[in-house]
Amino acid sequence: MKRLRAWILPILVLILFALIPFTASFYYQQIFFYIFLFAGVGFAWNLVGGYAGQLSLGHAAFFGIGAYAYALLAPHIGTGPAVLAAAVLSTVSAAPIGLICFRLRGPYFALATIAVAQLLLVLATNQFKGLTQGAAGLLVQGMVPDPSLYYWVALGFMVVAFAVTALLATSKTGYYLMAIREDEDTAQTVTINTPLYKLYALLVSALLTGVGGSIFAANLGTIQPNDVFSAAISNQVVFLAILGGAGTLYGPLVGAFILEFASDWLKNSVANVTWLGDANAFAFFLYGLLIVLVVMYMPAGIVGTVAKWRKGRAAHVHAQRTTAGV
Amino acid sequence: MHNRRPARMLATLTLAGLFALAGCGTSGSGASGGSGNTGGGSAGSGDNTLTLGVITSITGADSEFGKAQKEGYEVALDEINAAGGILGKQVKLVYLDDKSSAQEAAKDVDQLVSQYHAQIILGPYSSGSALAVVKKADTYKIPDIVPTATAANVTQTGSKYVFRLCATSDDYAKAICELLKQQGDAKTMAIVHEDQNFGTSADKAMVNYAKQYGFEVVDDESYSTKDLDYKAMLQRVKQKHPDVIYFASYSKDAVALMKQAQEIDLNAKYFTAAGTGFSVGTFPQDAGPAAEYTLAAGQWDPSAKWPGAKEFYDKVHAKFGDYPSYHDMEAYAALYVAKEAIEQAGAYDGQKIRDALASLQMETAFGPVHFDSTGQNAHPVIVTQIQNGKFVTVFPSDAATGKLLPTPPWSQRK
Amino acid sequence: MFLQTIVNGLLLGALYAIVGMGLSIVFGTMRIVNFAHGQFVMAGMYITYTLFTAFGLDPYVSALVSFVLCFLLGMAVYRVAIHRIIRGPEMNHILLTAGIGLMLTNLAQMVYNTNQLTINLSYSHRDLVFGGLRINIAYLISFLIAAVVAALLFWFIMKTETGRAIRAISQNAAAAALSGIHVTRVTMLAFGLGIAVAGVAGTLLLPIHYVDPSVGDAFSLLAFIIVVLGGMGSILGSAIGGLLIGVIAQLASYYLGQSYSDVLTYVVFLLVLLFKPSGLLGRSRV
Amino acid sequence: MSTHNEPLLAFDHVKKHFGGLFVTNDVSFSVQQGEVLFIIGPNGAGKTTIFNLITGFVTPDEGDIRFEGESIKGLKPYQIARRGIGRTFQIVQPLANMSVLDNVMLGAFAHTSSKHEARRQADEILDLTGLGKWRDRMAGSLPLAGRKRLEIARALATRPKLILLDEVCAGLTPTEAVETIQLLKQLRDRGVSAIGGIEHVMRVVMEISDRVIVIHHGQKIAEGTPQEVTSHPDVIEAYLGARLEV
Amino acid sequence: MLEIRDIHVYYGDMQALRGISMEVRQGEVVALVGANGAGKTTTLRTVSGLLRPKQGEVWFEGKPIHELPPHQIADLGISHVPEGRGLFPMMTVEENLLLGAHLPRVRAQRRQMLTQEIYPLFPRLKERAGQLAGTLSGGEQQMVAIARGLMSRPKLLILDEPSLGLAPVIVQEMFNIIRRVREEQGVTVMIVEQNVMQTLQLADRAYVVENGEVVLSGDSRTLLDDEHMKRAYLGM
Repeated sequence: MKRLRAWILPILVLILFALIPFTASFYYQQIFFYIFLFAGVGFAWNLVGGYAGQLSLGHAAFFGIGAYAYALLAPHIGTGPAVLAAAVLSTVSAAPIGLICFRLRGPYFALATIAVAQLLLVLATNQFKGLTQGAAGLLVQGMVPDPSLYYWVALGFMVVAFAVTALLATSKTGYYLMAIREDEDTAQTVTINTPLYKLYALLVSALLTGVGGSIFAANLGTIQPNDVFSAAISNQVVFLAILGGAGTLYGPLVGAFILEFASDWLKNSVANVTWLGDANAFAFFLYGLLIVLVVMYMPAGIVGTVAKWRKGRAAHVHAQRTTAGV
Repeated sequence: MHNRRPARMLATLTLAGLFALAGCGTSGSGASGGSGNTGGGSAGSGDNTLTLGVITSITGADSEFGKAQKEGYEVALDEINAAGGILGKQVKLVYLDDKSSAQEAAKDVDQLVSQYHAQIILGPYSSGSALAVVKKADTYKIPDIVPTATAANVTQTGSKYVFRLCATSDDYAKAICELLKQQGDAKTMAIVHEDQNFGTSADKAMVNYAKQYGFEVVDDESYSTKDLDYKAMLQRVKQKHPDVIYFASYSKDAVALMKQAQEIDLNAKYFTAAGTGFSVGTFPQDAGPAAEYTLAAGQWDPSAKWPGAKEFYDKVHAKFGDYPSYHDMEAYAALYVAKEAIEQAGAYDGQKIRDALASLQMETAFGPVHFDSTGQNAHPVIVTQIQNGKFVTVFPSDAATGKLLPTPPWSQRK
Repeated sequence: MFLQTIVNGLLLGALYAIVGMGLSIVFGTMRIVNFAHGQFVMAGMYITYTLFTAFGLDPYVSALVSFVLCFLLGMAVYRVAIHRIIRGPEMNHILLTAGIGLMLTNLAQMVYNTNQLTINLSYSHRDLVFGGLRINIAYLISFLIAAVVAALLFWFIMKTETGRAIRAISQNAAAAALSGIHVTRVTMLAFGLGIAVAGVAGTLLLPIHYVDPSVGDAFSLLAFIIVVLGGMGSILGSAIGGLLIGVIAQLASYYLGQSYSDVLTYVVFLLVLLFKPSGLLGRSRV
Repeated sequence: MSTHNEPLLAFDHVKKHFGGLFVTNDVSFSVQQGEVLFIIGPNGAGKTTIFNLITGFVTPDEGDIRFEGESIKGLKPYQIARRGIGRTFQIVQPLANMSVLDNVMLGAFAHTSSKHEARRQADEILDLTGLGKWRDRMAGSLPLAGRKRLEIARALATRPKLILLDEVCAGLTPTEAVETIQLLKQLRDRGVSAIGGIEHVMRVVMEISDRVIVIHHGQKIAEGTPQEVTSHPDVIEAYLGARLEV
Repeated sequence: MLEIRDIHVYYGDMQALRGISMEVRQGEVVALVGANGAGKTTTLRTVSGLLRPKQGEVWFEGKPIHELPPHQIADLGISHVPEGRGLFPMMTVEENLLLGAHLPRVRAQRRQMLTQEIYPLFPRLKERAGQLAGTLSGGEQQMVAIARGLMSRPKLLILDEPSLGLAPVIVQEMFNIIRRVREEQGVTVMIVEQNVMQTLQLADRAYVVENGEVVLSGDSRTLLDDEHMKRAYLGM
């Protein structure tokens, strides 16, 4: 019974999402496309950053590898196999990256992940220009015949990413990852092979992120290193997950929703406020402020805070009952 | 636990307040009117106004050039409306900001089509954004007039809906090679380019043309405009003793490159460049004596022979106080091309406008406009040289306003 | 040419060093993971630019103004935001300061737009020649000022009572408080000092490099690289780390190509993190 | 698999030093199947290091550590845990943001991948350890005694053959300490061997220990039954100072 | 002199002290004994301002101090030598000692104090003045800690487990020093110790803390004979 109830909300939301293309303009479908896409990547990041507590600031590495793998291979091996290849390549690349970065903890881990993503950005721009065309950009073959179908591609991707993370997070693996986040030493004493599980989380995360990158590239139709390997991509994924609630099941979706709509609203309504100088800068200024405020006052994110409040209330009620009983 | 809640509420309030503030600002400026209003979903063609969509870089890394474009559009808009508009309707321009990013540019196309029922797109500024816009416009089957993006691949997507006004990085390279061939004393060449879209495209084009014209590329260097120092790279170039150096640079790096070339005494018979940083109005002042004798391929110059060129220059200067470059002019011309195409189509209809564009033949202050089968306008490229702090057109000979001066070694300059 | 490249590397490295030294105090000593360091460097650049264009103030004079303004800015940022989360997990330091960095970047963009701004000094592109070696005057001045700043910082941290208090807090904050040290105030002071040095770094950079709002991004990572390379908590280490990165960058640029300077910098950084996490002069992190 | 007469755990001439200072200086002892061994020694004497050496958080410089006849020297902590050595920490480290049930389920996952089964096992252990009433509370919100007990419960859930309890009674009231000892007795009856670490010679603890070793300055200074040890002159001198009235 | 009134202290959601009250009179040595984790250290940390009571008050010389930050409490004359010595390991012995007199009230005369009072009391520290504190032996480190605590000329010296991990001979020496300090400088001492026996011999009075509460208190001699004490802490 309780299990069934847990499914009601997600299914309702999913039905709602399925109805959107029939009511919203194509522009808003694209906005939802990005919400779904980045929520999906956010779910992927959440495995490593939220559940396992390893603050990766370099997920653009996998996003970019996925995007380029798809862009380069799709004309030769076809769309489906190219997505598969993107998934495989980003996963494979995550192995050495994980082996290097996971030897470090705390801020050193975060710095190492940034360095890796930056390294790939520089390499894709300069050293591997022959392959990537550098910043001149690659044209990317579409995934689906009609652009409006990308809405469904992204929705499907998000649902899969959610299913995978939810499945992992609520299973033994999820428990293990949370134990690693809370205390690695303790986790080891209960037989958890912490390096292996961290790597496992990263591999799954990279796989999903790589697929996300390939969908991004196909929808955009063209990519250059700065579009997919940039710190902006990494940061966006991290911030939306933290805003929504790192280590919560729905957090990344909530975060993606808020950020994308806020960005759209700011762009269209604030764009001509001349005294602000640069409206986009103002939008990003608010974005920065939002991050600061969330970290200071709501570090558990929106979903996490709501959950805490509810739990707090429940505990409170429970306490009252027990005292009354005594 | 309890004392945290007020703080949390305060945070929420602050945020809400800021958003509200932003909102107020919007309605304020919206009420004051102005051509840039994007508020609301006004129809593409109202009763007596025609709203056209422009994508450019209002913010972000390319905003300097976005601003130049906007000035060009505004001057054209004033002229067109004063002369009766398009198809008898007053024209309104909607500027959508691509935030200097391809992802946003693509979204802008969706927004223009969804909210403004756009049947033609003008813009964007950069080649990176242009590729995404072209891909997107193609799926909607509405034409896109590309005013400024020079990367070759913009017209190589196979789309039938892209029409590029400006010459390409290929044309730049070709013009420089032609000029060098005419001079006849250059054999080796080094290419130095910034590593983003513009520089990489220019590099690709020159590698290709240098081969065709029989110049040996002895060095090919890329750099980032974020680098602090270029001397090590220029030393590498110096060791190869090239006759020609071909730069593809933005503005501040162009200045730094020439000054540092002087510092390390890097000499070449020809310092040439793919426009842009070497063509902007402030380059001669910023680089000072180091700018002298540099040759830059460019699209347009106020001294151009086409009618309206000088007038445009003066109008922009009068209205905005800026010294317009070809970026302004290309935007200006783009709106005129759009006007001509819509009027020839006789209706605000994407397919008809596309067909009109495909067969268009017109004269503009930017020169004659006619698009080939790939959508490329055969715009002539000029080469200017800085002589005594001024841009002098030295190539082709029919457009030349002065003679090419040989470049003395640094040690023999004053 | 090899020698010239080394010299150029050292001159460039001095700039890196001063960028790193500020973070050495903030991160290396006070353990505040400040991802906005580069943005404070940017603030110093804009301050210098504004003073130069508005009042014609020579940048090497405005270094003092940068120092003071960035000092105040740093203390304010510490008091308002960082102070509240300093005892929290390092993840929060990173996110909070990244948010602050974003705010600073975009504040700059709102005020100055995205234009690349620079100043032209009559002497900034001249060289001195010492028997075949060419030394750019702007770089030389920066080098000397960086050396002076490093010496002053070293003296301040090692020999003054406040410096001692800063070290005491970094080694045992609770014991420092029990010794009568006003931990909040001294930490704020140390943070302000680190930011002030970042501001001076900005000033020294401006005659050499343009400023635009995004210029800070690159410096944040660079500063971390230098601090980790030099060793946590060692001002001297950061100075040497900066010089080393400068030399590596120049050698890579000269022998492999400009873009390899970044490649090598990141690779060296990853290698140091992996194989000598304590850095060159730092003690092991046990 | 084990050679006969081989004890469950053999701690064999182990030396470990940090920066010139020996924290474990040539210590040897062993634990037999079903035995409860207590290590006494003042805070800082090196008990925790011994626990860290056995559980793989610290690698010995010299000597060997064998479990069931096989050397476990150099194995990773989780590998050693899998062999059947559980532990609790001196400073209790429950995973604060996970519930009591979750904490114990973590241990149970060592033998099953089914959440359902893990929950069943965890409930069993929660009942055994008397933590059932706190099942859904966040581990971080328990009182000290509860957290200590939770650590034991979590370790038990991994079904250890040997459990190491660092400072098992520290911070507990005498009543709580007695309860904990009762728990230890129950474990011993189930065949789980234990090594406990305490600071003080506490009669209650002595009651259930089969053997006691005394560590001082990283060296073993006495070994024997509780009675033997507490009357050992070196122990009285070194550990309790001049006066000891047992 | 010092009065602790019914303080309740929490670490996050966890309550560590459940209403502790005690007092220290001028010139006394007062000991806090009890098991590890019972709340002794928490009590000391609350007195010196490192922790704040959620409920209850701490008064020192007629002033409430429970809302003051540690450095102000130190300025009032309370010097807390923390558990684990709390040295600055990468600084020299002399720097450590000088920082003990960081407060403006004593800073001016600190060099003089060092040579005239501290070094005579701890001659070994004079030999080690230039050495990094982290490289000293445990006993020497503890001496530095106590000496540093004295540098601020405290009225009340709080010592948290000064004998921790020290050899018996050194412990003896440590206790002698504490005795001398009390006699020669008239400093009031509040001490937490595991070494119950010796501590009770040193102290005038003692409080027994269990699970965040005071369960016994009184004259040291009386406590030594108390049955509960014998059972719980003396292994008898």
